[in-house]
Amino acid sequence: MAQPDLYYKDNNPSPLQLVWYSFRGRTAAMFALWVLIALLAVTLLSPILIPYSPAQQFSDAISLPPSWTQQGNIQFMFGTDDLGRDMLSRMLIGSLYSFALPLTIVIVSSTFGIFIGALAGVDRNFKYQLLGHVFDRVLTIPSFLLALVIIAILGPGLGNAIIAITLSLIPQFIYVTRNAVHSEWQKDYVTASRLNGCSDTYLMYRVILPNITPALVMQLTVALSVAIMDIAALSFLGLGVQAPTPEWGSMLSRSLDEVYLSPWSMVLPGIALFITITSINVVGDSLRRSIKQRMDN
Amino acid sequence: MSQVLEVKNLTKTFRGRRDWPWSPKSVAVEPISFTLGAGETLAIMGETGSGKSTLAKLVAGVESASGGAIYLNGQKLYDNNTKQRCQNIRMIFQDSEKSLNSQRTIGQQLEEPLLFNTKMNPEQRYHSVVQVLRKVGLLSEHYEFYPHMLSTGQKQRVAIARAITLEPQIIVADEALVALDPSVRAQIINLMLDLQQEMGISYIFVTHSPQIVKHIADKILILYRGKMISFEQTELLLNKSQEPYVEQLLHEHLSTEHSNKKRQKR
Amino acid sequence: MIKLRSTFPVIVTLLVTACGGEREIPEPLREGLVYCSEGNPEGFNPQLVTSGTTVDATAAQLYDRLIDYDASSQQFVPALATRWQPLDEGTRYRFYLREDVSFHETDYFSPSRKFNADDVIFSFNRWLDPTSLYHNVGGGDYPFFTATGLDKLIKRVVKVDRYTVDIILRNADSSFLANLATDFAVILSAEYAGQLAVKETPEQLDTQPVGTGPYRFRRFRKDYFIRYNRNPDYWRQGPGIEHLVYSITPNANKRMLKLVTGECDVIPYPLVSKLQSLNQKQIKVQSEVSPNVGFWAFNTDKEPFNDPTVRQALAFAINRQAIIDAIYYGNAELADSILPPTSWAYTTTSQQYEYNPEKARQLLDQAGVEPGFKMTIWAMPVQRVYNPNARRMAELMQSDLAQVGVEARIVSYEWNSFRRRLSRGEHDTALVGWYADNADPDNFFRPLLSCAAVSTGSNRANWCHRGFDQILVNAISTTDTEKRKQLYHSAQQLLNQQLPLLPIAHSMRYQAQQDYVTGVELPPYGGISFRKAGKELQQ
Amino acid sequence: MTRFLINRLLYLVLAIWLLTIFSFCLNWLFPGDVITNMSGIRPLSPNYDMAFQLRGGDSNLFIQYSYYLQNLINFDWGVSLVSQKPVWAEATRTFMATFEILLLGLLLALLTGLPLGALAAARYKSPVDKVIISTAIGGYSIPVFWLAQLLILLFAVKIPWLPITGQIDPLYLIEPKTGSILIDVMLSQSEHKTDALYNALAHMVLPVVVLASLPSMLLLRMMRNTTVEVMQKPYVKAVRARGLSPFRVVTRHAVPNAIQGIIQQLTFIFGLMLANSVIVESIFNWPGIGSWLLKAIIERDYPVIQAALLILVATTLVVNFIFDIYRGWRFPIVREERYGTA
Repeated sequence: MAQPDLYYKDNNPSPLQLVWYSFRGRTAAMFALWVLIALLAVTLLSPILIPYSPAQQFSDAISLPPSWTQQGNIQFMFGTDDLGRDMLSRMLIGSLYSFALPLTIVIVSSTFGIFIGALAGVDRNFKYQLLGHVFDRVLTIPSFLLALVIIAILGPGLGNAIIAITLSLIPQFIYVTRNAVHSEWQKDYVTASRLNGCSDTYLMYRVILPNITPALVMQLTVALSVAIMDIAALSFLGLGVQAPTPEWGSMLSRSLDEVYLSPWSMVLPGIALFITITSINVVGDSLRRSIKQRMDN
Repeated sequence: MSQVLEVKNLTKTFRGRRDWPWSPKSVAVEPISFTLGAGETLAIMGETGSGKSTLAKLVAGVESASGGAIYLNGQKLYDNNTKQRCQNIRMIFQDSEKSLNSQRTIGQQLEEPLLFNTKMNPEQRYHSVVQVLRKVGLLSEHYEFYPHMLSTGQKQRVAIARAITLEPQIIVADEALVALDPSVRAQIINLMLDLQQEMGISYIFVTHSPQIVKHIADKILILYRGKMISFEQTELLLNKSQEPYVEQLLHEHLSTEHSNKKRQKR
Repeated sequence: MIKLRSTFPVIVTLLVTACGGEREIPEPLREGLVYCSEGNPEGFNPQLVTSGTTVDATAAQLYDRLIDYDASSQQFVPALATRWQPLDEGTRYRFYLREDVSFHETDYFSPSRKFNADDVIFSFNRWLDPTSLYHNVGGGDYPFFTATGLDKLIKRVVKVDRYTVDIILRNADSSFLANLATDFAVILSAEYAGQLAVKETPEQLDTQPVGTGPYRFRRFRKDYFIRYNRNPDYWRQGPGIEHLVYSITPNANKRMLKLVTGECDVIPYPLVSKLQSLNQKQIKVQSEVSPNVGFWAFNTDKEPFNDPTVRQALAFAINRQAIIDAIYYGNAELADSILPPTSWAYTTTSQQYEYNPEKARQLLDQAGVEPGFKMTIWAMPVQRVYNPNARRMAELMQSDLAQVGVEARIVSYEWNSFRRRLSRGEHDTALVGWYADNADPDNFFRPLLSCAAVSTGSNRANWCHRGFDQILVNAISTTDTEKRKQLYHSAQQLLNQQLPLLPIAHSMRYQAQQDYVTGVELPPYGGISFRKAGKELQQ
Repeated sequence: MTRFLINRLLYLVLAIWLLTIFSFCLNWLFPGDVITNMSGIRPLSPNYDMAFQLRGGDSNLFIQYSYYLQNLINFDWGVSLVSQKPVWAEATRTFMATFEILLLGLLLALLTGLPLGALAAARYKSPVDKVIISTAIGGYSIPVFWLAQLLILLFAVKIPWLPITGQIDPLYLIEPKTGSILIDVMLSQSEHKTDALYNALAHMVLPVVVLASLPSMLLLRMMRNTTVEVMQKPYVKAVRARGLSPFRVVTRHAVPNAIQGIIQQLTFIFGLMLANSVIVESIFNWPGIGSWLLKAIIERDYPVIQAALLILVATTLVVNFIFDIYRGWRFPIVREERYGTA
């Protein structure tokens, strides 16, 4: 080789990688991320992990405190509820409804939302503009209210709550994607690629998408914490997951009945929700800061 | 000499965003006709808002014309036929920084035109890109680089590399040199002139720097509020034009630069 | 910033004074009493309902009856009638009415005359006479009277003179006086009804009530409160408080918390074991033995619940002892008949439905009910003495049923919609219960299981059995206690075998109150009476 | 500005018009009789025929819609299926009750969030800042219903200081005229106004605190971030070098800069609070529009569901419009921004 190898090939991190390096440098963020990964693992494995069926009632162990207290029994690590059901099993199965379900909802709604948003971002017809403006107005309605509107029409129930939350999250994704695509579309690099003769799909997925990924990931974390909160809130209000199903929100709602006899029945699902949502928020927040840091440099 | 490019009565009208549907459309470019021969350099000049950028974009195919036609080697160009246009007319943007996709490597971006306009296999594409990179004075290692790792001058070279990848007949450069500092600018101009000699490319420069125009342009086209007021050989225009607007355009830059220096000295 | 700094202390002082423990109790709070009731009343006329929440809210507070039942002496005592006598071998009762009793004076009605025979005639004809003007106002259903057969029993009500009324019966009936002393046989104002009829707003009679009782109606806001104030012209010893407020709190635990925070003076159906664990010294708990039964009714109109085998199978599937432990905290007795053991007509039954999932499954197979069969359990949303938490009970049963391959879904609505839908027979099975209105065992059978009660909607099993009805009719038309006992025993055996409903528990009745509250009575056969209520606050 | 105002107003009217169409369509989406869904009068009621006439039951959809709009504008919103009481009267009362705690909650959020955010920024990267900012992230993640329950547990069972349900002790005999309890107390003829007022305030503490918690954390974070950004600016550094205390810098330079962002956030925050008010009201038995809607959903009381949804959504739209206009008026750049994108 005539030319000296001045640069190391391995040392060519892409901007997305740079964001990740910056993210990786944040202790709290990484901790939260690991919490989420652990949570996901536990959630997926919960059907195997549970010591008992969440519906099984131990009539000789009603309202038993968690194992680390004086009266606790190691047989029931998190204690039992007022019907003698194992709290640990209920919490584990609850994670399917409170964590895995929102995750699925977010994935589904983001797929729809990003797809529609990308279409809307490219098209610049007058009617889209008008729709866009009306849409902006609709977006000022928080997703929880939208979900309530849909529940009000469909009636309470788990299936309807899932539909309601999915539908209520889609507009946010459409909005974010549309705006991101729209603003990217104006930029010279897109024009340049267009003049290169790139097809529309190539433009969308290879040219624009990498540039709006950070915005979309941010929106995903926001949507996930919103979805978790919404499904818990709906269940808490009795509009979502129905009573004996162990969802954290519905467990919380009935725990008020037990609060003097078994405070842990209120504390445990609450803490689980709190940790989940905090982790997601910390990850989202750190991500935003990493992206911002990247932009500033 | 045969004409590579022939522009006939090209027009562009806009509807401003702030206007109501019933307000009259504003005209950006009034019917303009001109021709360009192979290996020639045309400079388009005019004050800010005179429509010179729009004209360049119309020719390059960034925007579609409201009326008129463009002929390339006597063949009419259609808006929907991007392939035909992009193989023959390429564009260099005002800001090389913004015209490069920050999320993709230089190589990937330079491959794009090859991907869509040729039938090369990946290996051929790679070699072709490396060749072009060398041509504009960059290294093959730059293939793996992301734009943020390059200097401004290097980015401009990448932009040029992209323009010449398909060996076009015409390159439209929209104020492509403004953002560069003088030494780099000189390098780039020399590079472009070298390429012109080597490949026989015709240039359309949109600029308001009379120095560059004098240095490189064969013909000058002057626009005033969307109207073409003159289209002449450079020497002719420089020597005999008496029109104050043209006069001002061709000498303004010098004088403003001059006065700027004065101000800075104080 | 300076502005912000100065507003902070202001807010803090506001908060502190707002909570301020040291303040003297303001007059309105000393003179009033808050009862945290568990649900909305359906209306303000107990004639139209059987629901306990409505009775609790209205019967003893707004109205009087001709006679009252005194539980301590186990006798009927005079109320609006000063004395009465049976004539014509018990087919005619003559009531001598009390003079100088006035109806409520409220902002929507001023009585121009005192209570007299016309009011009695009007009140009885409202439910008795289908041709009377008011009969169809409010739907024309008088479930208690239909279910007890009182509307069939009474032939006519005749005014003898201004203060004497005769009630003529078709035949002698041993439960007649007991039914008259119930919360449902209230006396309304004929004059008020007349005025409303002229104004063409007759339905106001049941929403803006006028009676002769110790309290006057003032305001009702659905889901929030009912306000009463003292009737200053009450004809007997009235309450010691000026205002009585029903603060509507459906959630049992919120009710407990409100008792602890002092927002409630009296609450019904406290969760006793929990209250003890709270160890609040200023809270007193009253308990009463109470004639009630909580049960699981099968809608016998629907497949496959029309099959007694299926009903028995489901009965075997339920672990009722676990329910007693977990839901009633042991403060109830496992029921094997719908009659409580304290009743003189009670008998132990031949077939005990002990918890036996294998047998249940076996019976289900026998009846052709496939595993994976889906059904609904309707759990009432409010707490009643016979069932402190129906929804939770339903959850327990749901898992029991899952053991035998039956998938149960729990259904619940707001109390009044719930009752409405039950009456329409939308349920497969329902967790409800019954609270005796009088001492007669008949009160457990006819309102719950007679054919007549199907149409009035108090027979939640929609069960109509001619043989059973005949036993009840025979039992009611004799006064020979021994013979009645035999008849009721056979009725219980029949029920035990047919099982249109599965009795679950006979519960104690509890009530908790602040220790300064006095005179709140829990009549054994009635709702709750604030007639003698008062407060003894140390000042 | 005029054009901006007209433009915004047009979009608002358009959105509300679409909302009425949506609400009108709900009558068909709900099960049962359409006229009953609209008016709350059951088919068997003697008034049904009149309601049928008044709502154009036998004419085509467009005429029915015009009747519907007319009734809407005349505040004839039908009666509740459950209580048979006029919906509009109850709607205004519940709305006022909600609005009352919303406003107080917003005020509380501003009064706590902004100073704390400024404080954190002034002590940027100090322990104080870290404590405040981690509390904010944590506080932002607490589900409101859990927070409410914890507070109930604390104030009901451990230290019984505060009442946990309702607007006021019902023994004060305050009639719900406007729905806003403070106004109602003022309007009442009660001899114990001061006591009643204190009592009402005590009842408000818990709902308002719970409602304010989330927006307060949001405002805190946003105030801190904006302020820190401003503090990094060269001119602010210069001012600080001259010896101006961080506190003064914050009040003089950071706060004015942060206001635009805060107003933009307020739209979002208001919507968030409105949504949370549904939960808060149902926990604290606050007779607001949220708990009203919730009960109606559970009882399937269609006229009420419609009215509550209409009001909730229209409120967010109108509030958004107001903040938008204010921003457009106060910060002209906003008006350009909106047109700027092609």
